[in-house]
Amino acid sequence: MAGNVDALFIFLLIVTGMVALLIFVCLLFFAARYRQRAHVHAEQIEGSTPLELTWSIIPLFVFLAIFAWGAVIYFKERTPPRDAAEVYVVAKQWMWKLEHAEGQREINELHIPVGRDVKLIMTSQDVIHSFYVPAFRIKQDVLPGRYTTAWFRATKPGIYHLFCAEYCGTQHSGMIGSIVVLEPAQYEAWMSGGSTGPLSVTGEKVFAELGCVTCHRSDAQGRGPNLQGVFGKPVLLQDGRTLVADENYIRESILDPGAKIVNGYKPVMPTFQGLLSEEQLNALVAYVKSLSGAKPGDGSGKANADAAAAQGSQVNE
Amino acid sequence: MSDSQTTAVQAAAHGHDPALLHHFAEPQQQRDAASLGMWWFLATEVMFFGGLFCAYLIYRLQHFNDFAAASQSLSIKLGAINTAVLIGSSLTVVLAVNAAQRAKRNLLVAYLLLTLVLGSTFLGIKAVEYTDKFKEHHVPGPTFHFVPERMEGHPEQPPIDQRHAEMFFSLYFVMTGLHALHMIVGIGIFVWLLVMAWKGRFTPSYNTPVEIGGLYWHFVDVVWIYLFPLLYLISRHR
Amino acid sequence: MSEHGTSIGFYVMIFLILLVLTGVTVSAAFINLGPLNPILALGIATTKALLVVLFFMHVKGASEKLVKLVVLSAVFFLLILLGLTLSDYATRLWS
Amino acid sequence: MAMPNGPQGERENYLNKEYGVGSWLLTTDHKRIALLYLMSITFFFFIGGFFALLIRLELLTPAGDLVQADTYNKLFTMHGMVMVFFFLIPSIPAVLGNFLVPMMIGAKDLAFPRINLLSWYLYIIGGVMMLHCMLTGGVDTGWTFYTPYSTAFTNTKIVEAGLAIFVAGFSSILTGLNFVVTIHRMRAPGMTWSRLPLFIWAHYATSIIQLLGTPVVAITIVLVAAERTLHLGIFDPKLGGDPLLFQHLFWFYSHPAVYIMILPSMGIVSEIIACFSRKRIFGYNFVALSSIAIAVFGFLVWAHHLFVAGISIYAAFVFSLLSYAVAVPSAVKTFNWTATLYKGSIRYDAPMLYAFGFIGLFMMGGLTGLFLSALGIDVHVTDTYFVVAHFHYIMVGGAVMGYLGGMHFWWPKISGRLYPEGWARLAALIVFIGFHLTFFPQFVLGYLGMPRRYYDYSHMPEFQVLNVLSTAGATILGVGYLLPMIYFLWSMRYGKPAPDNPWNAAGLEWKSASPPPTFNFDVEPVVTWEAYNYEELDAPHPQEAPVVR
Ligand code: HEA
Ligand code: HEA
Ligand code: HEC
Ligand code: CUA
Ligand SMILES: [Cu+2]
Repeated sequence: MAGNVDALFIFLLIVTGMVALLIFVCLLFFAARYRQRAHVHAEQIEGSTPLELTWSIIPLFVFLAIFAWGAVIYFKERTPPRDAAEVYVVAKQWMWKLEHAEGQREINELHIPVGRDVKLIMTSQDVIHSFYVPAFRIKQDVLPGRYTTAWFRATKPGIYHLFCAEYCGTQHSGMIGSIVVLEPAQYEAWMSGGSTGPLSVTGEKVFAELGCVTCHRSDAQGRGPNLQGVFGKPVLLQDGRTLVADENYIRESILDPGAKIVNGYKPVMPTFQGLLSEEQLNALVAYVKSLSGAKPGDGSGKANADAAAAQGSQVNE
Repeated sequence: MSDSQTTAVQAAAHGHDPALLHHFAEPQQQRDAASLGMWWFLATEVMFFGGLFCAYLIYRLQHFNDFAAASQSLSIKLGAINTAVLIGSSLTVVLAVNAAQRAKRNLLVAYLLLTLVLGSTFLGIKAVEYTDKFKEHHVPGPTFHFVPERMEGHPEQPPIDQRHAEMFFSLYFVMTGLHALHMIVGIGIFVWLLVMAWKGRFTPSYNTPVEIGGLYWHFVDVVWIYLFPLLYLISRHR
Repeated sequence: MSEHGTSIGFYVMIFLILLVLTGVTVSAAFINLGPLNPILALGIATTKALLVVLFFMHVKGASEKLVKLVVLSAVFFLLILLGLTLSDYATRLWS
Repeated sequence: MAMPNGPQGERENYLNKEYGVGSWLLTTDHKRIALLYLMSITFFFFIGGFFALLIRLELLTPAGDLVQADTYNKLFTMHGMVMVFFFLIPSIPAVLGNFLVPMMIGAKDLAFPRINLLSWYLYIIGGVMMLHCMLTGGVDTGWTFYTPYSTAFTNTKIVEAGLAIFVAGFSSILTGLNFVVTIHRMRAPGMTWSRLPLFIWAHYATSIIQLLGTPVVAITIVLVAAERTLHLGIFDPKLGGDPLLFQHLFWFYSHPAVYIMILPSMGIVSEIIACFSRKRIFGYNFVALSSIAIAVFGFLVWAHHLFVAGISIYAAFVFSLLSYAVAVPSAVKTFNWTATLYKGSIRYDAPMLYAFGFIGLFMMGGLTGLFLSALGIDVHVTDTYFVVAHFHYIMVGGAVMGYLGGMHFWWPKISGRLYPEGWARLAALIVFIGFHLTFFPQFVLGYLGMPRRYYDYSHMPEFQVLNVLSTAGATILGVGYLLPMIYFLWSMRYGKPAPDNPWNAAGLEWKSASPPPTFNFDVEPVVTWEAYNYEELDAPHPQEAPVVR
């Protein structure tokens, strides 16, 4: 990603630099050539429509090109690859709480293996923050009350700055941390310590404790829909709309079940608004996602990391 | 006020045709300026309410069920009556402008009075509605509590997210409150117009205040014309 | 300022139409028309607003285009505000 | 502000017609109101500049050692709010616009003189509220008021600051209202739309934004205040709201507002360039209409401030694309100014130097705007010093340069005195150099990743060098801004009396005396020439007006 952004940036520097140069040169040349002299009068020129059109239309096309290029990069930045390792991020004044799908928890530090796509599923406990890693050229605001996502792939081991980029109060400038990019072997060593078990397993426990299982059963007998394979698939709603179940949809289904009713079911699910911490919610979401099969978080992360490392890391930073 | 300046009011006090303000060339120019000024001001007002309409639009689409349920608790009867009252007042206003143009002083006074009566009626009914909401604990705040009325034939309404119902009432109060504030300002203007009319200040050649005061009143009416269906008439068929 | 449409009867007629439209919009709200309900309600509201603006506020007979331009630009920028904001919310679930 | 008493028999003008505080505080003369505004916005500029200096001092070292974190947060918040709402938005329209709009179109006054005075009082009320707010604790949200921080978390004086801006906003609306009506209704006979000075076109476009944009931010502030005090759930997600909606509503105004700040400056620059190259502006129609186009397109791009805020990617595409649309009319203007110089007869008095400075700095600011509206790049540089540099280039480099240029250009008309030309050129140079030194390093800082609104960067000491440069520049810049202030004041007493038309300029305002009489013109003007008839003016004829240098 970094490479793409820099390429566009350099392209823009060149294009705008050339335009600026052109104008500066004209300005200075005219300024010198046509300075006031005795008995020489300015030549009145009305204007020229062809010229006006030229210098509106050419910039317009240049702009369109810049737009298109920028949009392509953005689209990539905003669509995480499907098999990325997942990290749940909870921001609060003034710290980052990160939890790997495998269950490791960290504060203000994120360890990741080199060459592996990492997807961040982020929410905030209080105000808006913004997850910013300049070296990876990624930034995404982290909002209370919903998920936002971002992704990146680190291509060189090292320690990188993590900043909070959205002003969030007194210690905004202290809400910083680091991304520690490790070689696969080191990473594995790091991973082996301190896990409380995969997030989806925690989620499964919560699912049972809160009684979700009473309605959402793995057969078709429950009062609620069977959640197997729901995530990532289109859901037909009672009002006729169809939408793809993403993290935000799962989240909303738990917190405000009345908002979108699944077709064919009665709106009997109670709201869990105010009953769950962000961490529990994340675990539930991770669990529901794990029901949709080959997702990371069931421990396959390590394997993938190895595979990626085996491919060798392309350096694009 | 610098002494070089003669205001319309002072000029009128001298008993002759209200003087032209010093910086205008002719009365027509002064009239056109005033009316254009009012129109642009109303455009500003459109955007002022526009921000609220925007918030309302977004939330109503996002939380349709909750908004619909909350809307059921508003009284259509009172809302409709108020709509009629306000439309009626628009009629009396336009008749007042007409009377002013034709120099019918008594008629003008009568219409202005009628407008004031109708405007006050509107506010009175609004006050009744507010009181009802207050009694029902539908006013946002710590005491807020909302139980949706279950409509017949639809035993299974989706559960209501209290926060979104509360949000509906927040918007309801802000929007109707701001509208009512405009009504109160309008009533102030019309009381002033009434006094002026009573004193016979308006002539066929000088009635701009009635005219632009009227524009303002109609605008407030138009806002209500949208508020009524938006707030009161969501999915009544349930 | 306008020259035509100034008869009292005309104003009363507009008033009556407005009343009838109010009645229609109330009763329409009780019939299930699906997604047409809000469209109808807003359509009627717009008709009413137009009647008030055109005839009570005399935009119809205004001697100048300018006033119409002011009204149109207010409506235009209002629609920009609503429309472009909506364009965000309406497409959030697309991806 | 009393002018020195001229020699006996000095002709009556708007300054010496009446004396005494009352004659100023109750005046409805647009020229006197312009001076009232001049004093008030200058006051707020120095307040805002003072905060800027403290910001720069704090950033001199990486550690947060000069002030506390909370204090710093208040500093940049108050700096932004004061500079935007109490300095730059009112600056050119309320001072030069107020003074010149009626004069340029040949009117005796604005259409609603009392509303004009009211608008100044509203500004003062808002300003006093802002000062009171600052003195009793201030606000720490950033000038953008983002929710839910502003509604539910900070314990600073949001409501008071909000109301101050609300009141100042109405002052701005009333100024715009007055201009639009004046331009439509008060033009002198013969002053057709195609004869209007470009300054007027720019102010017309500005006024439209003020009229249609400001009310939206006003109502948004009301909602924030309501949410904060009454706990109405509107933007706070805990209460079921959506904080992004606030951002939409805020930027619906605040993006167009940046054009409120730049358009009048563009108007000034058009006047200056025409006058000092003795030429009709190249492509008058395009320059005039591009002002309107900027105003209209300016309303379509606001969500480019929200690219990483969590909006839909499709909306981001639309807003990015539209942002480029608004750059086209700006490009047209830039090219036309340049082309105007071609085959001109150019002089380099101070106003022209400022105009050159404007073009250069505005262009650099504008071109970096293109970086920001490129989606992929904005993700990286948003909320970093890159953005800070971008907008200072346009607002300080562009708008303030233009404003100073205009002040120099019309100072003889306003005060009836000439300013010292040498000092003025020096000041222009100092501002130009100081400016680059202050803000160019910030582009680099931004791309390296330094986030804005950081008071402490001790974990990133690598950023220090560039910050030191920036602070040094700010000091120079401060000197550059103090100079004009000093010599303008000096010239009011000691400056040479100005002739009626020291620049031999074409505008109608120069046909009046310097300083003008109360109703601007002794004889009601009838316009028979185009805005920039320099050809006729410069045609050799017996008594050419003396060119003053
Ligand atoms: C007077 C003020 C002003 C002006 C005029 C502008 C003008 C522009 N601005 Fe700027 N902007 C601000 C003030 C201003 N801005 C402020 C205050 C902020 C930050 C607010 C905050 O967050 O606190 C901001 C932030 C900002 C952002 C958001 C950044 C972020 O937070 O992520 C963006 C993104 O698109 C942007 C874009 C633009 C563009 C495209 C223009 C265009 O209008 C520029 C057009 C001009 C030109 C392009 C130059 C001349 C053209 C040529 C010479 C043409 C030839 C060129 C080619 C052919 C390449 N601005
Ligand atoms: C018109 C608008 C305007 C103007 C003119 C300026 C002028 C300046 N600004 Fe600012 N600025 C903003 C609008 C403006 N700014 C905005 C909107 C923000 C964003 C706020 C936010 O994040 O919410 C910002 C933020 C901002 C920051 C970023 C803070 C941060 O993110 O942490 C910085 C940092 O360098 C800065 C610096 C400066 C400097 C050095 C000047 C200089 O040009 C100032 C020069 C003037 C002087 C130096 C005054 C001279 C006076 C004296 C020397 C006398 C001394 C005073 C007394 C005795 C009382 N500004
Ligand atoms: C009283 C029964 C009940 C309980 C308890 C319950 N649900 Fe549900 N749930 C339902 C019903 C019925 C639906 C379908 C209707 C709807 O969308 O509201 C549903 C829908 C859902 C959906 C959307 C499924 C889809 O197919 O799109 C998710 C996700 C979900 N529930 C998760 C949970 C979780 C997590 C819990 C526990 C914290 C829970 N539910 C507890 C009844 C229940
Ligand atoms: Cu968290 Cu800034
Ligand atoms: Cu912008």
